[in-house]
Amino acid sequence: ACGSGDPLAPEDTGSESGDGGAATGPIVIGSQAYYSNEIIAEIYAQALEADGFEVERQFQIGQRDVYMAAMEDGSVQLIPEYSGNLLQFYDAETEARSTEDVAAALPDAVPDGLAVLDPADAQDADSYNVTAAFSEENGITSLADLADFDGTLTVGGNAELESRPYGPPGLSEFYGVDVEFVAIGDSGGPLTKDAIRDGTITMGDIYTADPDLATGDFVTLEDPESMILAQNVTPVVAADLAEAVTPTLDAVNALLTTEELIALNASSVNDQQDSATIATAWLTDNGLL
Amino acid sequence: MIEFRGVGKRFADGTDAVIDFSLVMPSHRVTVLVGSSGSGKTTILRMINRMVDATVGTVEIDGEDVATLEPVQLRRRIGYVMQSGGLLPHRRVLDNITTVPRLNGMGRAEADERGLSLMDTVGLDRTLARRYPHQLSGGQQQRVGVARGLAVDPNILLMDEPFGAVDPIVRADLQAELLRLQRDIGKTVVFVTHDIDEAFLLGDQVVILSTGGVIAQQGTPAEILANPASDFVADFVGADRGRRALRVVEQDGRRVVVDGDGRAAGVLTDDPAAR
Amino acid sequence: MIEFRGVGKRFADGTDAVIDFSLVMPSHRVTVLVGSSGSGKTTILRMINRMVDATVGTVEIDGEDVATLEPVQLRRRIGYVMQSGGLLPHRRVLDNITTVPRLNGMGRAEADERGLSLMDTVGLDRTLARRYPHQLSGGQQQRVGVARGLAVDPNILLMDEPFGAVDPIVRADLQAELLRLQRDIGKTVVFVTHDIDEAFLLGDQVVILSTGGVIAQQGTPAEILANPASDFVADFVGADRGRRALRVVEQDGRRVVVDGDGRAAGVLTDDPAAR
Amino acid sequence: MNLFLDALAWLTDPERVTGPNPLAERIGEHLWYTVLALVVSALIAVPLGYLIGHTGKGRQLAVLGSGAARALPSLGLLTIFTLIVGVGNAQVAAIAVFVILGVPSILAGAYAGVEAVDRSVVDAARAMGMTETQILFRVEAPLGLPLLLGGLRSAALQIIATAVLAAYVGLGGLGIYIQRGISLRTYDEMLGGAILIVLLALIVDALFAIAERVARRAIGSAPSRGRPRSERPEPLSTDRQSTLEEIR
Amino acid sequence: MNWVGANLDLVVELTLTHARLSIVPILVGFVVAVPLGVFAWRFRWARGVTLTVVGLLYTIPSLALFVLLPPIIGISFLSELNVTIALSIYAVALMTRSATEALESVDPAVRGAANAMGYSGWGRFWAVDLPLAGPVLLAGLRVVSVSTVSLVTVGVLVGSRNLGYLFMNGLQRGIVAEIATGIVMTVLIAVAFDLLLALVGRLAMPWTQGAGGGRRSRRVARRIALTEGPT
Ligand SMILES: Nc1ncnc2c1ncn2[C@@H]1O[C@H](COP(=O)(O)OP(=O)(O)OP(=O)(O)O)[C@@H](O)[C@H]1O
Ligand SMILES: Nc1ncnc2c1ncn2[C@@H]1O[C@H](COP(=O)(O)OP(=O)(O)OP(=O)(O)O)[C@@H](O)[C@H]1O
Ligand SMILES: [Mg+2]
Ligand SMILES: [Mg+2]
Repeated sequence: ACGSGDPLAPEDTGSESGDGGAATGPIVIGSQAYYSNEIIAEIYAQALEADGFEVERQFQIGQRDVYMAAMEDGSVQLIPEYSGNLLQFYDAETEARSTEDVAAALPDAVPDGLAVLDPADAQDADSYNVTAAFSEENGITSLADLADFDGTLTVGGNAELESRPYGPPGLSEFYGVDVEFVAIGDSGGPLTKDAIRDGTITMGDIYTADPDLATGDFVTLEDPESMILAQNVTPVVAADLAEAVTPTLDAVNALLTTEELIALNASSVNDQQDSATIATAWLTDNGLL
Repeated sequence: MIEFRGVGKRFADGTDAVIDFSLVMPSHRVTVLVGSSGSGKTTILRMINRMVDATVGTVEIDGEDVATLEPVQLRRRIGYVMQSGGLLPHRRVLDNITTVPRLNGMGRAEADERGLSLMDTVGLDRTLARRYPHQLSGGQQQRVGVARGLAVDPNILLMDEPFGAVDPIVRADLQAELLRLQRDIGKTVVFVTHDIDEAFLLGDQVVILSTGGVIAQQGTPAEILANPASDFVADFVGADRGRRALRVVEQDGRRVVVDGDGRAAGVLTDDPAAR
Repeated sequence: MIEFRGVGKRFADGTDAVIDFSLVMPSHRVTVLVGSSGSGKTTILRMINRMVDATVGTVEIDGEDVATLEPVQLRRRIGYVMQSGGLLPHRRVLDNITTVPRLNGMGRAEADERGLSLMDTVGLDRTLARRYPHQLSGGQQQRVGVARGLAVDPNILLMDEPFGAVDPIVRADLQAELLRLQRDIGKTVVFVTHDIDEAFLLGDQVVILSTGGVIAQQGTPAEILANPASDFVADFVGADRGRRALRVVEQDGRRVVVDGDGRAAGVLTDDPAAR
Repeated sequence: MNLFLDALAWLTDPERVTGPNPLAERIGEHLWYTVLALVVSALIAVPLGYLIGHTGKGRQLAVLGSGAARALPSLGLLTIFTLIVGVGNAQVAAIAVFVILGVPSILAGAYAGVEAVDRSVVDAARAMGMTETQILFRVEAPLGLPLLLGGLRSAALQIIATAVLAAYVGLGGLGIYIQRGISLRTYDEMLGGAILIVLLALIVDALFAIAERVARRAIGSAPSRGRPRSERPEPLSTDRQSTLEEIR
Repeated sequence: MNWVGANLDLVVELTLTHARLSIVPILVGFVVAVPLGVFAWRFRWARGVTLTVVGLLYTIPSLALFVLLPPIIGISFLSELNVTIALSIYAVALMTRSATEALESVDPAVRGAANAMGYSGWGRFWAVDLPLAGPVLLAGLRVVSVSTVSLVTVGVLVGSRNLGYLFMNGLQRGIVAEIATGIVMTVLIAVAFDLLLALVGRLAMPWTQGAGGGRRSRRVARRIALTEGPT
């Protein structure tokens, strides 16, 4: 299932996404290089398999820029996405912020040949987190409070955050806060959390469905200006497949809430289960298998 | 018969290894080229099988100019024994010996048969046939080298200090073996050494070279000893430093021959058959 | 005087290089150890400066057991000349010669002065002092080796085939030079070679060794030639292979001495002063 | 080609001086990790290599150990070390990884250098009454210097190329451009970063090449002529005689 | 360590994939580099250029190469070819130098002897030069093999699925055992390949075995040391 063609000229040359529709060849499901995203992708994959589809897993592709290129050139046909970031990826100027607004804006934003299905309840948004101690000491509970903080603010996150609209540029634009940036490449994982704890960075970008946020070690700063968009889990799919997979994926998404997502993540991080096991268990528990 | 006519060799780096060399090397005889290091012995030898091509002059084998012969073919019919043995370390003894016959297209069975009989000829035990060269002693390796040189039954055998690397006792053995062999097979041998004793022992004709391949003297050993043509030759054969200016003294009732330095050189006997 | 008493050496791998060796090497004389490869010559030599330690027996220098002496100090007062020269390639000639005096704490100026005068002694042009060893000819390198051996003005000079690597003419020169030098300085020299001619030329005392450092015969050259103690010795000195069983034939009006093989060995003269 | 033009444009953009991720800072970090790791590696490998080369013992072990060290994936080591020591000490973890990377080459250079010294020269030095330390430092070390420098050189090149990974644990360096380039699919940035790393490697390589040449000259190195006749290659009209100098 | 037990299938699958991904670059490296090495060795004028170019290739960080290759040669980012080609380039870069060194290690006296026996051109190359270059070639190939197996892991950063997956996944989830497993399995593959190559060498070069066979000439030994050292 290797697509060919120049990735810089993302016209559709992939044979799998050709006119034949769902019946020809397996559906290639991708995932971000992020364990939680992989779990969702695995759930989609198993649900589709249960409904008789043939699927091929192409997980841990990387970040949005890479896997969306793969979606566009047809080498990947389905991937779980996060609605707000996806919208902003194609429309950096968007005004939409709420789950509904984002969902409404998305279909027009994505390129031709791709379709977005209905979002799940579950959100997994970027969020800025500081230690509880820091929050208390400086009376900071919101991004808006940062403007009054005198001292250097250091933000840590994946390298690409530095250029995102909700990264340092957004903090400056929405809250008038200038920050230093440190790239830590574990997607809000243990290194980022460690760095917040030991003061290497003041605040770190951790996804809201991270089970560790429930431990109380961290305070997630509020975002009164809605700089960060709603990030509902939303399947993106090759347009010609959309109709075929919608029933299956809608059924999954209907049950996928943020709490469920946190629980899934916890199974992975705390119980060290692999995504296939987690997905099977969840689908079984929810009567989808 | 090998004939050099006004042969010279200048190497690419400008070294004039051989300047103007003319010599006839008679068939079925041993011609020894002797001279000190760098005198051009090896260069002259290698012009015969075109490992080196003369810059001027001609080298003829039985009247044929070697320059007109295809080098690879030429080499395959001339035996060449090198100082360091030059055995192929990755081939077994027998395969080393039969390399050239095999290159010439001889079948394996026939070549092996010939190789084994050559091992007998040079005094190597047949059980060594499956060994690799590094599993042999220095003297055995030299014998393999000689066997290989003889493998195509060449008319001409070139030997470049073939016994230089072995110790004196083994060396004496190999020399004796070569003399015996030559009595039987009577090849045209060109032998290079820088040991004058070896030259006198083996050579029918001895050619003493000075730098640039200049012939200081040529002749039989006795001729050279009796009449050194120059101080250089006298010096080289040791005549005027006293080593070969001998006289007789009595010691313990035997007549010991001593040289000019008073050192003992041998014992005088009247029996010509003494061995 | 150096005295070996019942000395044996077994190497770590179990080789018995020397089995039971006893010998007195008189002071101010040249003792030559001669024997074929592997007979233990080098091992015996190196026991004197403790490069090898005896497994049994004692080695004494002027009555002092070397085992009681500190090796590093011992070596710094014994000259050692090696076959391959063993010069330090990254040091200039003069620095090579003065290494040991400098190690012993001599000042640079004094050491250099001494080094230059040693270069005269061994017949090396002083202009070569700033060269690196690889910029010298083989013979020159050997001379540097000898100069280095003499640098601390040692009473004892150990020489392990010091002239093995050079060609015969240079070798003869070096031998003559050594004889001259020894007349002047009269060191206690232990000289190792496997060339019986060299042994007879240089040795006041010649010791012929067979495998395991067993003494086959010892004595002056003339004694050994006149009365070889065994077939082995006779074989080694060439007496019974005819090389030293000489007789006289006439050639071109001169009396040429020929050996048992009919090869010319020298020219007979009646004048004892012939050189 | 127009990729390269983009990269050049990116490299020469004033943003590279004034904007986030200034070049000077990232190059500085990259060099710092390289130098630090190289020094630590050398402190470990050179004494060890000299010991192995001088005594002739432990060579087999060194070869095995080097092979194993080379098999260790740097990325895995970096992540596990950082997890263990914490991101606050990521520098320690990164340096440890680079040291593991650098030690085998330097070790091999050190012992090969000592071993390449003609045994008869060492023997002569000992016979002259040099102590073992004197032999090591006055004879073996200087004569083995060119090969040691060769080892240091390849260690440095490997560390420079691998220090790219430092960016994944928050240490910056030139890898940051590549990492960002991958995530954002900004080729100019990625290629620009890669070009910088290659340039850095070339400069370091050239410096070591010069050092090696100087070292060779200082020890008066030349194909030794003092060897016994039997070891001297036959003069061959058709073949060149190779020396190490020609290859390096 | 319960992680390993629970994820045995995954580990096995990744290990097999990893081994498969490593093999092609190693083979390509050998097959391409030997002719290049011969070329550089045979023609003096070509040597400087060839060795400089391959040296330059080796300084490009692997990560950058993984990402730059697709647009340059026009393949998909997700194609397995991406990592395969990039690692093949490294293997060639490493191996070319080794191949040149290997041919240099052949004793000129032996080569001269072969000429004198009447070997010519390619005949001599196949019968004498190449087999005698074997020990150094093998040493080079073993280094290439080990470093390729190790470098494959970096591919995970561009979406290649191999043991490196365990590093990034383990990092995100904070599972040390997962990362450790990845490291151990990578080393095991490298060791297995190395043993295999050593065995092949033994079979293909019987003359290097047995009494005295281990005694390599100084020429060969030094070049093996060089090959084993600077990778
Ligand atoms: N391929 C070559 N290129 C340049 N010079 C050469 C070459 N081969 C030999 N020479 C030089 O030519 C001269 C004669 O060399 P040759 O090898 O014939 O001497 P030789 O008498 O055989 O010496 P030896 O006794 O040392 O073997 C020497 O000065 C040597 O350095
Ligand atoms: N370090 C060692 N370890 C093991 N065996 C050794 C060692 N040195 C020498 N031998 C062995 O001891 C014996 C005597 O060696 P030695 O070097 O003394 O002989 P030699 O008479 O000097 O020979 P050559 O004329 O070849 O120099 C030989 O069998 C040799 O292989
Ligand atoms: Mg010669
Ligand atoms: Mg000896």
